[in-house]
Amino acid sequence: MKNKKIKNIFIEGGIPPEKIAQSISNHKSKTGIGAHDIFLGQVRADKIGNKMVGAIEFSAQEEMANEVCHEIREAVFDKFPVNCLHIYHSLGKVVVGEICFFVFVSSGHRDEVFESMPFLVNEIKAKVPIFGKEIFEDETHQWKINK
Amino acid sequence: MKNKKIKNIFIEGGIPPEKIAQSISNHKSKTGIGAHDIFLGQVRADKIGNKMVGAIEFSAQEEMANEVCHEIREAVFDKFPVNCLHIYHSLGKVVVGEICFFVFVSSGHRDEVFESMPFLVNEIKAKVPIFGKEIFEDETHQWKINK
Amino acid sequence: MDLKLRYHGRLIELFGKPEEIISVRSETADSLRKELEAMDVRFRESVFLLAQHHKIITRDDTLTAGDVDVFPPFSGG
Amino acid sequence: MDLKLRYHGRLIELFGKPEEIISVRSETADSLRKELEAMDVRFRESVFLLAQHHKIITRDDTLTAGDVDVFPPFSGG
Repeated sequence: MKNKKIKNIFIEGGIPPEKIAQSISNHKSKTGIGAHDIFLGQVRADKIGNKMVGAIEFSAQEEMANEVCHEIREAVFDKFPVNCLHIYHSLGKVVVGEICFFVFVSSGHRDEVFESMPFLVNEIKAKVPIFGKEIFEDETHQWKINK
Repeated sequence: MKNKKIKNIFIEGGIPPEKIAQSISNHKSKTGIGAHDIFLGQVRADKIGNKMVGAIEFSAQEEMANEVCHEIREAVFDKFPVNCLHIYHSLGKVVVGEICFFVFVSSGHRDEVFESMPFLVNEIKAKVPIFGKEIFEDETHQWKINK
Repeated sequence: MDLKLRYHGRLIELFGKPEEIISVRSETADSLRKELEAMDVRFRESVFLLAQHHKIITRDDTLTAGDVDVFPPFSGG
Repeated sequence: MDLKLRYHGRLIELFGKPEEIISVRSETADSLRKELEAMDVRFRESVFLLAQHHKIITRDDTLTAGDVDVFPPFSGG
């Protein structure tokens, strides 16, 4: 449902799987929901030249990021019949194998979550001012570029 | 990766969110993964006439269901460049608000999980011999029909 | 040949038992379907699928003596 | 008017500081972009976005004195 309050999407460090479990549990009482879709971004050990990514350090224009996510959320509620929608993103250092991005969409039936999820994830990647710095195992770095 | 061993997809009763968290944790060491997509089916309190669904009781031809899921899994690995793929389904009684179906797809990038997940879920719904009995709050029932 | 029909889901309720042994003349899936429909109105009035050895059988698929799963439409997920 | 440029991500590294106050003649987003590019080769050689009051500004969008966020391409997710 629509909500005027602007939520904070940021979590310091990697997103613990227990938080995802807790978030699923929180929907138990929402008995109109029949389908959930959860998208997770995990830090990948990309090999660039002969160096391996060991972590990504995220920074953001936090206030603007939260406002833009609020607008994206409203747009999804207008466009798709979804019941519930949550967005979380890491700030600071997240090591390889940890979760840095968590998007959760719930609806009565599966078609709505399958349609809204890619739209939502692509909007966030394109419009939210978050910046990733890929830190190699030798402590050098390069700035992440989204495909 | 492909696996000749036929896995058991069935879990007695509702699927606990902690199992989902554990399943996410198990992928921490798979450092080629950048994107996970998790689909969950939750038992909905549908109103039929003036009766409300309180639970679904699932039964299955278990051996055949496990074999068909194995074939669907192989087909997805052939069709999409996914790294990992897990399917779980409840057997027995699952009350409203609980999770009865858990599908987990992982890949290097998001496009592959967004493409493979709807295919995978639709294949399972269409081809796996599982039967749901919707139990109303007054203990009468009707047999679930998939849309 | 002798077949053990194994009912599932609402068909267990409809036939009042989980399985029964019947003797049939049919040698293919399609002729078994017709033989069952001729035998009992409940088959004619139901949507059902047949399977042997964990595979759905249709049309000219050859029957073998033994277990036949009789499924109502699937409703997992 | 006076603007406080607030750099983000790789631009902090490129300019060696998180922010700086500059005085500009521009009154729109597009003219500010041109003014910055004329001022410093690092702007000409970088892809950057401008924002004020938490909104991306482009073309004829009016500038107001105060903070301007200068973003490299976003790379969240």
